[in-house]
Amino acid sequence: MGAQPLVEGVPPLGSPNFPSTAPEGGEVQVLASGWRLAFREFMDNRLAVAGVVILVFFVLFCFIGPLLYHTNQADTNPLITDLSPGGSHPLGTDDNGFDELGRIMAGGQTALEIGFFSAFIATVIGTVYGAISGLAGGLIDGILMRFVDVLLSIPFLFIVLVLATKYSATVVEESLLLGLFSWLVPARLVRGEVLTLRVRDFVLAARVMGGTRRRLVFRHLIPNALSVVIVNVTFTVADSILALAALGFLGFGLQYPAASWGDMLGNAQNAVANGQWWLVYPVGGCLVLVVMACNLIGDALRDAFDVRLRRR
Amino acid sequence: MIGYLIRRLLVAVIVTIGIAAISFALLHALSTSPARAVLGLKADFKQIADWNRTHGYDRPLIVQFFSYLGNLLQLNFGYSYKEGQSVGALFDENAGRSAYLSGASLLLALVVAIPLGIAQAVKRNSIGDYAATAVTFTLYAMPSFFLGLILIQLFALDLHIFPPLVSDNITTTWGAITHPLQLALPIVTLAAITVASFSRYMRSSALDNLAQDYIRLARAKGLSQRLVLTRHLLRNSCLPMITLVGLSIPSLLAGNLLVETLFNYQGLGLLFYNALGNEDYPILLAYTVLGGVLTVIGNLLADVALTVADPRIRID
Amino acid sequence: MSTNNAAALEVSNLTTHIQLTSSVVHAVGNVDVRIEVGETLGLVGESGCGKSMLGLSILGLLPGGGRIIEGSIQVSGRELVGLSEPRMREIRGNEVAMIFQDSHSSLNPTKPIGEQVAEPFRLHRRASKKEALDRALEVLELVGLPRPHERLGDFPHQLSGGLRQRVMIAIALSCEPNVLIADEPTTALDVTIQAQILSVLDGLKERLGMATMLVTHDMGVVAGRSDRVNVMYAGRIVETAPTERLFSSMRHPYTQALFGSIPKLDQDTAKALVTVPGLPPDLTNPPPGCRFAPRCPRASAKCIEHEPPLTGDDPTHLFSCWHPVEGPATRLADIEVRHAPRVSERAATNGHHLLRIDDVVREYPVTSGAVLQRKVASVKAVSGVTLHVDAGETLGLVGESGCGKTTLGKLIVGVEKPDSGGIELDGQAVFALRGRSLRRARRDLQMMFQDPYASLDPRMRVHAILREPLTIQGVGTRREQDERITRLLGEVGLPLNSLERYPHEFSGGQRQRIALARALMLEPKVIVADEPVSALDVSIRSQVLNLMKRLQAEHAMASVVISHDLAVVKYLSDRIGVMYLGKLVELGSGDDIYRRAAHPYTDALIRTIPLPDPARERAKQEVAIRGELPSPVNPPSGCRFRTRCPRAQELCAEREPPLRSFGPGHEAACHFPLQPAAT
Amino acid sequence: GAGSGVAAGAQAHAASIAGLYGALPPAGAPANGGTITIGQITGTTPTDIFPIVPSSDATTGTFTFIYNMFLPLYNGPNGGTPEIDYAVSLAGKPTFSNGNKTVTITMKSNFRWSDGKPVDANDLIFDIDLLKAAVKENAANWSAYTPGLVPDSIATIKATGKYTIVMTLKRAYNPSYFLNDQLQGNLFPMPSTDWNIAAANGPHLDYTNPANAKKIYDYLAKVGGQVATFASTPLWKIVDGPLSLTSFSATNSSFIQKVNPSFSGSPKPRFSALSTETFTGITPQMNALRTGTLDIGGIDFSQLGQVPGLRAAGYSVYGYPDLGWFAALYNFHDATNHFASIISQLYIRQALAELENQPAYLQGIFKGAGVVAYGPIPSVPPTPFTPANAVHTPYPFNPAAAVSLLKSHGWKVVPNGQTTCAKAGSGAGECGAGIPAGTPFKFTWFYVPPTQTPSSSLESEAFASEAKQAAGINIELRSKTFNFIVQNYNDADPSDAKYTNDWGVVNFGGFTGSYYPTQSTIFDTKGVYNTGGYSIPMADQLINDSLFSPNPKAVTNEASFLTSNPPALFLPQSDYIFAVSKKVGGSAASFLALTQQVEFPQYWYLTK
Ligand SMILES: Nc1ncnc2c1ncn2[C@@H]1O[C@H](COP(=O)(O)OP(=O)(O)OP(=O)(O)O)[C@@H](O)[C@H]1O
Ligand SMILES: Nc1ncnc2c1ncn2[C@@H]1O[C@H](COP(=O)(O)OP(=O)(O)OP(=O)(O)O)[C@@H](O)[C@H]1O
Ligand SMILES: [Mg+2]
Ligand SMILES: [Mg+2]
Repeated sequence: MGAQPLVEGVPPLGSPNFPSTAPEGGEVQVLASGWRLAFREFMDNRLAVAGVVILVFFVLFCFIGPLLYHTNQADTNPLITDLSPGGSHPLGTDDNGFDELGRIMAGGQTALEIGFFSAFIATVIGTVYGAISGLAGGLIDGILMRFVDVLLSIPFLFIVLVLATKYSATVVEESLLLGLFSWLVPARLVRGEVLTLRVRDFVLAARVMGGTRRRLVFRHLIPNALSVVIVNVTFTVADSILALAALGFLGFGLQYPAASWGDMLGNAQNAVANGQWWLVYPVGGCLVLVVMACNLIGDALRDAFDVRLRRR
Repeated sequence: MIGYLIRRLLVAVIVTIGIAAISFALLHALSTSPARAVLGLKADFKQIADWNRTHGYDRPLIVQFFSYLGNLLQLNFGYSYKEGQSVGALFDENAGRSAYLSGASLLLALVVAIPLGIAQAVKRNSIGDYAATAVTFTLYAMPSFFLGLILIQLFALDLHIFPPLVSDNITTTWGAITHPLQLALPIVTLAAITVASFSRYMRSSALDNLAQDYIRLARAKGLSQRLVLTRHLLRNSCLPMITLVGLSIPSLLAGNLLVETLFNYQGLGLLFYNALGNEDYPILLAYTVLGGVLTVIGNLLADVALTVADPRIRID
Repeated sequence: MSTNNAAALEVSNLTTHIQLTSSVVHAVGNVDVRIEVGETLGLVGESGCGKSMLGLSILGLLPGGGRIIEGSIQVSGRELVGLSEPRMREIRGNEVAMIFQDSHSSLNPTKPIGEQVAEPFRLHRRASKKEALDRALEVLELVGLPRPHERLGDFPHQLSGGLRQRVMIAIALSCEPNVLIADEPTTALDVTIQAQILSVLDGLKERLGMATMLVTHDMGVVAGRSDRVNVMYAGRIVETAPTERLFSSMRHPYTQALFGSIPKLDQDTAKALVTVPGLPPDLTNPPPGCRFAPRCPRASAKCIEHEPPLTGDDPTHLFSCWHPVEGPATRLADIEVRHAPRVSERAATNGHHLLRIDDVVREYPVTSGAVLQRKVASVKAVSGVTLHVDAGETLGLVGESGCGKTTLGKLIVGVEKPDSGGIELDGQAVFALRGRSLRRARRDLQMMFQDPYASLDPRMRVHAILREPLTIQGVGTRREQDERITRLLGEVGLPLNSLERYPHEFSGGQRQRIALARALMLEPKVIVADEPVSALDVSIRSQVLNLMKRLQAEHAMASVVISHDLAVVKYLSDRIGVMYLGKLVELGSGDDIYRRAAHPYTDALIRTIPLPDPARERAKQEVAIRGELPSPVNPPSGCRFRTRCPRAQELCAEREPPLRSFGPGHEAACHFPLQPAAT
Repeated sequence: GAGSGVAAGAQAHAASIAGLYGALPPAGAPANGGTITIGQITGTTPTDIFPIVPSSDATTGTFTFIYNMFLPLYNGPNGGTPEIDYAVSLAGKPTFSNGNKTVTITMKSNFRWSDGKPVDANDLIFDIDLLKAAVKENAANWSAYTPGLVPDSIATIKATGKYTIVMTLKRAYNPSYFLNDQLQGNLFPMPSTDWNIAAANGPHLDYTNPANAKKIYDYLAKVGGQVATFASTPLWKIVDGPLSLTSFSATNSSFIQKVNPSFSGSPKPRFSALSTETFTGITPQMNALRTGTLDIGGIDFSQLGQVPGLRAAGYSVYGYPDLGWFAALYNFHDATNHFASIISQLYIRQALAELENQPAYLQGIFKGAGVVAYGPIPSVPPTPFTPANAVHTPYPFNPAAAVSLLKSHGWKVVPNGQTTCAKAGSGAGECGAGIPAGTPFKFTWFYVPPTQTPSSSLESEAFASEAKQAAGINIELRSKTFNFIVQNYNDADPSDAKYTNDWGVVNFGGFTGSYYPTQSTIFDTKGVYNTGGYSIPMADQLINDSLFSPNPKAVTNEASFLTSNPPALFLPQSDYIFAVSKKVGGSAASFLALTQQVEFPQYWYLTK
């Protein structure tokens, strides 16, 4: 490259007449890859790490726990109802005679399943809907978004509650119910993201090269909108588990023999008053911890993705 | 401004009709008529069919919807046979107390969350910030009824500081206002959850603004920290809160539902809850629509307020 | 330096660190600065070298984790280091004031400007609201805000960038400080506005007699405005000298490189620019010896081990270097062209034009409405531009921000559709094409974007980024594609291991190299480079400019270079078009434009560009151009420039001037040109 | 029967009443004046004040509310015993003559309306005339109405004296049935000279003219349903009961009834007002009790854990079952998996009953607050009609017996798996008619959501667990509200193509009947409540006898048959549990009557 000796006799570095292994553009700093950088940023956030630890713990606790700690969670036993903690029931038994510790594991399974499944449904619908709306633009976008406005204006809990009076018996039903009413936020997010990404230079660059619409969507827009979606998934999981708890409390939870943490809290009022703390605080604590963990993770992920895109 | 308002109102009306349509369709799918509620268990299907015919419940769905819409326009929300009152009258009786509960808790939440969020942003990454973050995240993760339950157990049943429930003598809004002790726990319960989310937003909004040069400029002018925060940071960081408050109406209504049930507080939420158990569809439908309308109005007001509060938002 | 009476500002041996979670940024190291009363000190240096931190240290406004480690700061003899916060507050805004770089975020968006200007006065002078507002009016008038009475109640967003910067200055001045720290006060502004702001600052200094520290990365800005210049590099002052002296006989190689890397208007375009290889050091872990040593062509083992002290024979001219240079670089290299003939040899291709742009118009609708988007007005981005580009030729486009350069560029490569008018490539109308043939045609038209960070997909590795054009166009087998990728990567000077990396792992210059490689991948006939170096630091900028110049020649392609910087355009181009508010106002060779400008706008543009030449800068008398760019939604009738034109007459408002010839290939659109039109 | 000798005895032997949970409140020393507070739960609050209560308003709350102000012709119960207490009734025991077709009722002459007018024969005739007008208009206008019965069954009614009424019936009825079911509880003499108007301040009309009766009824029913004007309508101030309404909150239905100073019954109430406060659920009510702000309140069995705390806070807690039944009804029409054919087999219902561990339910779910019940009449409270098998079940809990019963009828029993029919056919040792080989023994079971009735879900779940574990019977539990069941299976025309009838069992709670426990309308083939379609000619015959034969044991025979050929899986009869503050005293019988869902506030007082 062009810099000639500035002073006779001392060749400039990197010039063709000064053989050097370094290319003229300079070496590339060996930084971490994109995801890894986000990962590192994420791991720097201690609260987030705590969130992951909590979540992993509960996944193990709920799904592996029952393999180690066997309890009968299918058959009620009226003869051992409402036992206080001790002996073979470390957390006592509930009003059905189920071992409470085992119940917390079983209830956690369904709570997590429903949380993730409904978040998955919401995310898939929301992403597709938002992407279509953002890409189509104009009148279609206007109509699609007004529809989202309408649904978003109907208080979520009301409509879910009303429907739950009929459909809330199984894990699948409940997930569908929650999922079908939580896709609005991701739809808006994705649309917004697509709208901004659409005019970003790298998308223009792909158009300049003659890239097809499909390519723009699948190679550029969706991968770049993904971080927004992923962050939203964690929040949706948390919200779904909370909504599940509200449904359970109001008496529209899952059907025996399935139970979720929300349903277990349905009778919390009485249990607390009766002094049966073991039926309330352990499961309530688990629920709060898992929801909190999801929120912490989501928060940290958002920061981490932000950083990665910001860092230059 | 007038033109803008008219346009926004027009959109709001369209959205409202959409809300009514969707709610109507959903609820109609669950229950086609209140005949059973009126006629009792002994009635047979023939009597039910007769009743439906005489009361127009056998008409095509779309016709029923438009007559419903027509009634809505005359502020006729239908009649609850279970409660023996018109839904409008029920709303009349309960709306004030619910509004007070929501309003007071919202106000309390704002009064706590705004300074808290700013303090957290200013003292970012301090022990206090971490502690507040931990508390807000915990509260945010807590179902409101669970929090209420803990508060009742602790402050009412164990410590006897507050009554565990709102006395049913409080039948007027004024009564609710004049008995702050009675409503302390429900208001705090609702507010605590709201504080959790508001203060997170407030914190990040304040952080964004703190990073702006105008804050540095304010310091460079020689303003003290207090003046920088009150004169410059406060208003700018609060702007997003306006939208947030507008958007929080659905969750406030949901919170009301849970808290009213928990604390024996007669209000719209409780009305809705009882209607759920009774499958009193006119009330369910009307409240869902009302909730939607309130949300629309809330968002509209928030937008208008924002245009007033934020000079950058210009209206042609 | 042994004056008895205290200097307005005296900083000695100041070291400032910023503590991060796991590392420490050595932002400012052992810095000495002295500004006499009434003096202007220029502080130049590249981005990240600690200029702002120095200013903030003086005000005691360091960011979180920032701390003054040692040293002293005296304002009019009063020590500031260690002063209590309440005492410090009395200094800020009162004795020492600061103007920040970004006028957009530096004003409180929700407070009327009058109040903001009045605030320091109320605070420090305990003035009543009324008095303070009167004072605000006074200073706003002083900084040349037009009709300040009417504007007191305006909010910042209602003002243009230039006016906002004036407000910022007014705020700084309201208490008549002894010391003014102007941190890049004009960086975000157009040259025309920059000239206005700088002259406001100049005037004020004279009137108020304050000491000014003018921080900038632009050597041209300090040349005419400062008495002394300090050059900063990686947290150190590496050279300090009176302005003339520095420009004529700098001693530090860094100063020399900085000076040599700026393209100048009178530059020999056949010569390469001076470059500084590599990147400035990471200040969390600065090199132990001379901080410039890793990039210095003269570095010896001593430089790497021992830090040179800031000394010099002449007490007014100090530098820190073991192997000082003597004045500017004298022998500049030629542009190296490896395979292809030189640009100038091919410039005279006869026959048809490669690219023809015929009276294109592009207007962006301004819509309103939530569902039905009604068009309420339109932004006249490009209004009837006619141009042509010949094979192998480089056409430059200059103009102020918002004049439609980017839009025109996008029209050329076909990502925007013209509302009317046509674009022909090789005689084929681009927008008549559909589907496959359109895709095929795109191969010949490529673009490089302004922001190197935004133009590369952050989720793709460089390999995928470079391969994408080939995949889309279905060019070559995988092997051939890989071959071409490696070859071009070499040509743009990037190591092979870049292929596996993501864009964010590169520096700005490197990213622009990737973007260039990508644009070249399809061997286009025309490449449009939109502000290819605006976002880059000076030393990196010259690397990219040299590279572009070389590759243009090597690949024998035509290019359109867009920039707001006339010097950059002139350096790269054979012909230059000057745009104003969507119109092409003048077109001609570099010399036509620079030496024989016919349009008053071109002339003004040339005269506002700050030159790194103290003598010529000082000689400039008045601001060459008044006012600001009108709104492109409602452009002025007739000649669009007339509102700011010193020569404007009634005719200009009535009739739009046509392009007239002023010599071979030289055209301008003006009723009252600076030279007679050729007949 | 609080005032009678029985009540005094009950008090003395409160602790020894069979089936009583806890201990009744002590009598205490009466003081004068003061307000007694009592709780009610939202959703069961009064919605009507006019004694002819339409179906849509027929809740316990409405009746309690009305009973306190308007005395029924025949009032009850007698302490915990479900029978008429003539001491608190407006008439003495009626006489039946003319082959049980003529009924002569003699009203007491000492009762007065609060405006001083006597409560006389015309007031009862007024009631009957309005009833006729009401049911003629719409059967749903009177919740107690069953077509063909009162008032349709009354051919003529005549006042033969100021206080004597003679009714002739269209056919002969079982006197016990007519008295305890048709007359008791449903007939309210009403102020015939004050209420015989068809508009506010309108003219007094001759109600014996059916057209006028209709006008009067329409007006009174309309005004009576308007919650907001309960306390302000002058009509309702004319009462003959111990209390009259002073305020009623349209908002939360809390109300205050003050003592009627001219109450002509005895004893005269000593306190001055009864305040009924509304709670949104059992927990707030319990919290009010625990913090001492409520004097009397109901308790759910799920709250029994708090009883010690309540006792410590100065409450007496007691419970007693009422005369009714809880059961999971079988659906004899559900064709899914041939359930209709399966459940028609008596041995199947016997096996199911043997899988139900009632003692365990009582202990684990009801914590002892309930009694066993194997048929439509529970073991407690005692009635003159209780059959022997109400106390000693023919099918006691015995899973092994149930399994061998199934096996002996050709079922392949797979405990914890799926039992299937192995031998089809209707002969001995075969599953039964209409059950093909391989038919799995499985069915759906609806129950009321736990928020509405917690015991319903716990019992259902316990039974399903036992059935699966012991006998491989698979029960798919579904929580559905009662409304859902009604709307989905009763609202539609069974002949409609879209009609479905696919539930196997529904456990929605139970029925509380009259003091004459016939299951007419419930288990007779044509009964309006016979949701499951139980149809056995023998049962129909016995039910018919209960109504029309003069045999005083008819209803006992009916109950005995329904116990041994069960139309449903009968579940334990849970107690109605109350907490009464030590601040409130009264007769033991009046507190026992609370468990039968009737208030006798005149017996209560605040203690010194
Ligand atoms: N808030 C901060 N926290 C940590 N490090 C910072 C912070 N601000 C600046 N730095 C670091 O301090 C060093 C000096 O920054 P400074 O802003 O003074 O540079 P500058 O010369 O003003 O650059 P520019 O021309 O980009 O404004 C840089 O390495 C920068 O990364
Ligand atoms: N997509 C768009 N929608 C609406 N207006 C636009 C759009 N793109 C550009 N404009 C407007 O068109 C005018 C010309 O814009 P353009 O980007 O071409 O200017 P430019 O000369 O490149 O400016 P700069 O130097 O700031 O990049 C500007 O006023 C701009 O605001
Ligand atoms: Mg800076
Ligand atoms: Mg541009």
